[in-house]
Amino acid sequence: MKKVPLLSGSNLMFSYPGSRQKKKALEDIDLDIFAGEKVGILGASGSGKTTLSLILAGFEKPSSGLLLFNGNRLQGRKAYRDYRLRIQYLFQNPMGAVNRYRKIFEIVSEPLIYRKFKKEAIESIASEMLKMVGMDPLRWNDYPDQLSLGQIQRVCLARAMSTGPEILICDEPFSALDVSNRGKMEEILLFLNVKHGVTLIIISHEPKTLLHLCYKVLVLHEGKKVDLFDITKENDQLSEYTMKLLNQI
Amino acid sequence: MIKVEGLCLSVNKKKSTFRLVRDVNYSLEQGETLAIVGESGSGKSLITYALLGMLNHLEGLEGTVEAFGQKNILKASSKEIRRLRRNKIGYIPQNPRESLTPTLRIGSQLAEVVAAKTGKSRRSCRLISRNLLQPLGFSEPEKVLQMYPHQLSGGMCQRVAVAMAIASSPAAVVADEPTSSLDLLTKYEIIKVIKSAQEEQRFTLVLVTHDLDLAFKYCNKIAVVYGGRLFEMGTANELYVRPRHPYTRGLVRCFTGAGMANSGLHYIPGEPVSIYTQFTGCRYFNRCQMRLEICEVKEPPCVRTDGRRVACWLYGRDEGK
Amino acid sequence: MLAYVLKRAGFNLGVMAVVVTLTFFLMRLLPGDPFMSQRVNPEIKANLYSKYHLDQPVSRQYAEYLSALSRFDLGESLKYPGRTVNQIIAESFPVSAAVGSLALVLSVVLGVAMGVLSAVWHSRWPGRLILALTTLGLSIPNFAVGAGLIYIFALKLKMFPVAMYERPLDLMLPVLTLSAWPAAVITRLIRTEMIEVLNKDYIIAARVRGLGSASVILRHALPNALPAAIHYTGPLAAALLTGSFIVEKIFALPGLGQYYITSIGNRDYNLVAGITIFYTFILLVSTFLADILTFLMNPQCRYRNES
Amino acid sequence: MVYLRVFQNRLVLVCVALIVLYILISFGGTVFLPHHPNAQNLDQANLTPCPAHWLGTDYLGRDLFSRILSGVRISLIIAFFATLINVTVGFLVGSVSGLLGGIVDRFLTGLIDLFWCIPPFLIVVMLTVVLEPGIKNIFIALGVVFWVPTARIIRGEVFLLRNAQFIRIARMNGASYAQIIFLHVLPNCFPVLLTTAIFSVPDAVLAEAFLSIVGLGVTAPDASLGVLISDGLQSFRVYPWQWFFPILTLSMFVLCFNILGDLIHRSFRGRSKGILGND
Repeated sequence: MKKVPLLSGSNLMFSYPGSRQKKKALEDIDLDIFAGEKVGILGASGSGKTTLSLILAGFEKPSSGLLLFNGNRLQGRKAYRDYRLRIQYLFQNPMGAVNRYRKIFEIVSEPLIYRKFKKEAIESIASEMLKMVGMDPLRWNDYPDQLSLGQIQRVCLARAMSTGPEILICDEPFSALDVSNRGKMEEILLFLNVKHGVTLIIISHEPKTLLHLCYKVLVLHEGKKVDLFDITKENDQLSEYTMKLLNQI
Repeated sequence: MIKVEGLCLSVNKKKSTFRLVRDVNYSLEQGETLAIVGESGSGKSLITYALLGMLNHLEGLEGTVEAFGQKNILKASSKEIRRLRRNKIGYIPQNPRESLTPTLRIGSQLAEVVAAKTGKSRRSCRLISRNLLQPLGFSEPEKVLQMYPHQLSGGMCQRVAVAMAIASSPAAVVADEPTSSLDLLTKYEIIKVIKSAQEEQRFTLVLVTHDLDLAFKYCNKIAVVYGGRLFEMGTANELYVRPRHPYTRGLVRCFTGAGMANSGLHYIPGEPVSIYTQFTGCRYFNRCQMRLEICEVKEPPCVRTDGRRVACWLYGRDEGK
Repeated sequence: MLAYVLKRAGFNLGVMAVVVTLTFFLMRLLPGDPFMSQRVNPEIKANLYSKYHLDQPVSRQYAEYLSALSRFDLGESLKYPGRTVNQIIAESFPVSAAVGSLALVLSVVLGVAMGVLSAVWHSRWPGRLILALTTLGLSIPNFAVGAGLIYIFALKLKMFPVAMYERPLDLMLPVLTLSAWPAAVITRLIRTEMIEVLNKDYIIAARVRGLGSASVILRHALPNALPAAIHYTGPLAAALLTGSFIVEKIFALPGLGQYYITSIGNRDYNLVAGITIFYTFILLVSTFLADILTFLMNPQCRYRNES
Repeated sequence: MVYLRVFQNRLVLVCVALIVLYILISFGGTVFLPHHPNAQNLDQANLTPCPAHWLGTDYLGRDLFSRILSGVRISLIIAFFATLINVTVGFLVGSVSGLLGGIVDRFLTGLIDLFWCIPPFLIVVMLTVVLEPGIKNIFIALGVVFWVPTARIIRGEVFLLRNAQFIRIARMNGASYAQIIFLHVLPNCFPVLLTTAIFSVPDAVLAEAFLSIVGLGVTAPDASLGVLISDGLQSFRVYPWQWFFPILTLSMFVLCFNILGDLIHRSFRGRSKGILGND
């Protein structure tokens, strides 16, 4: 029996509304993601990798093409709304992803409030999540301005995980972080994947990070798919562009 | 050629004094390439700003920077500073697009800089600026000169900035994270452009970066900065093979650890300190795994051990007592 | 560019239509009528009404007013018989415009100069002094400035005439009065923007590249700090050119502003509507010009689609 | 946290203290005054300042000091309600327009742009004439004009916020518009709203003074500061104090608010970027 992909896109196209250029932001992207996988999307800026991630996260709808979740087509408001509740997104710039006027603990419990959880449940889940990402309980009542970028990124991760999502999409999760604690973030992400079975989609412009974390890597160049390869296997038919990228390491 | 001794910078804010840069010493010969490596908020940029005379208006600036025939840049008058900037030293900024004036055409900005640096008339500088752009990888320099910064990509803007920096064949070029806002491929292109200009003009290059890859690949000397202090300085090779300071060891392990597929992840526990915190002992104390008792109370001096400088009690114990 | 101009022109036409309609109907809503102060007998009053078509249905009056307006005819004044609104505007506008344009030039020159200086020295005493002066300027309304100037210079020191203006220099007091407030506003706008721009990477880079202070401040920084001030200058120009009621009253200038207020009191429908329309027209034109100027000054707008 | 920092500035404290003083004296002071603000005494018309009448009397022999105090009170009432209308309407229109986008936004921005292009004082003058001058109608007329720039600013802020990542995340997690407005938009717009409110008070006071001078002010026998100034201006060449003291009171009051607004605005904007700025 063939396994049904958790998330699958075929012939995805996207062009930004109102842009006069005829160039499409994305052209003909096919992608299958199975539950529990770690998928990387690699590309330079302007390659459409962020656009693709926004489409996968349901923020944008593809201009044409098919998006399947668990084998069901994503179409219409309701399907999208249900879908959005089962995924989470981690933005590149953690400072922009939190409201500066709310405390850490409030930020983490926010998605649960929207889902009308009970107060005790919210408190226990939020503190569990904050502990998981290694936040010192002394700092739970601090404001984001008082934390380092690395810490805020982990707060965002805690917020994302508080709802128990099936898919976690991370847009350049490490680029704002310092060298010395990138590793910590990577470790937490891998832990989530192994222990909670969260499917990870990681977007990056650095092949190093992706080769390190993911098994499957999609390479984008100017809105087109260049390669999709499994890094555990021998890959001798990679395109020139991919080789150029990988050789820079 | 460049000799920095006892560089300190402190700033008074809200009644307390923050020592942003502490006791930085280094020297460079003509044609060398120094990488100043550090994490965000470590004060690595400030160290190079001192070299450019950008901190001279601040009160809490101490030490001497002897370079380009100037006894002490930190005490130079603004006229002398301007002469240095025009003739001796080039600057490549961090955000290429934001470092060019948005309301002026590339050609007019470039010509103005060239005119200021060479002392020639604006008109003749138009030609010079075209010739400057040619070897930097522009296929149609004429067209670029007619454009505005927002019409160019980040990489192209950075090439223009490189052209401005090397216009007067400077003795040194300071590049402040020249690639941090660029893509992977563009990043290496820009570095190669800078390096080939260096080979041609033999200037000294000071490269501020947080990217160890660049530091190890393109530089022959590396200074590791943490919390406004120079923790370790030596040749790139030595630092890579035998890092001495615990922090350098951690960094090098982070660097070599990544890159191999699913190998053990390495990170240094704790958060990097900002220079805007106050210290008594060693700034790395909280995160250090090899700390001693003395580290908490007294800042380690910068000592020389086999050809490099290290600021750590593990090596400076004898002198400390 | 052309599309932008056309779009704006269309919008401005719409605004004009709304203003014409609003003033027309609001004036009819006013309590009282234009001839109530004259104790005339009903017959004469009826004659007057029919003379100015006020006895016709409002919709009819409106239609006639519009058709006259399309010929740039603003009608006849109800209060000053025999004089058309066009004539009144043609007489009084030059007075207001003369004082206003001098005040405009003065406030822009002063504002830009002080703004740049206070930004360049913003942490030293000259900068702080200018800032304090502008705060003061913003807090003292023009009727206070005008009355104070007259009291000191005209009444006590007798350096200027109180009402008669013969030499151009005599206009100094009203011009100063008019320009005090806008100069303070422009200074602040320029100062705020300029301080921001002076902290931008390209200014720091320009300095480190060895360019002189004059070039950095005037060539690289100032053009980037101007848009907010230009944006403000559009409506300002309209307000100054058409005259300020208060300043004209204090200095006894026979300008447009005076007519406006008295005509409201007199229920002189045609004159109120005419001046309102005239003023709105000038306002729209000057705002439009200011917008086009900002548009042209920003290369990111001009060359948006070419990169 | 941010809000407390504002009060560490001594000048802010001075301004706040002065404003509180204004309010206290104008609302409470009249009770203890020796003269009723509207009591006429033609024998004592146009007196210069003297011990019985600290600031002199006007052309009807009314005590200027008492009249100024009650004038401040009326001006304050007008300014307060005009500001209230301004802030509420401005915030609601701005945030709804910016957040909802689409057709609602088009309609509301069209409305804002239209109001923006009509000269504000024309609207105020026309409205006061049509509604007939009076305290209530003056602040209504001012409110009708003042909300426009506020709505414009708020819409601009909210439009940026709308695409802010934390709001996208909240939307993704199923937050309602009301939740977004009160949990995210309001705290983020509060600094702007507060500065707008503070600056709107002196604007309203000045606008009211303008209306009074034009002859559309508060109806007699009540007198706002504007009416006093207007009366004073009639005879300022002969009795300068009748003009000077009301204007001094008004200017001080406006100055307090302007300085306060400036300081608060600056403390929200934060310090200028780095230590390099001025070299």
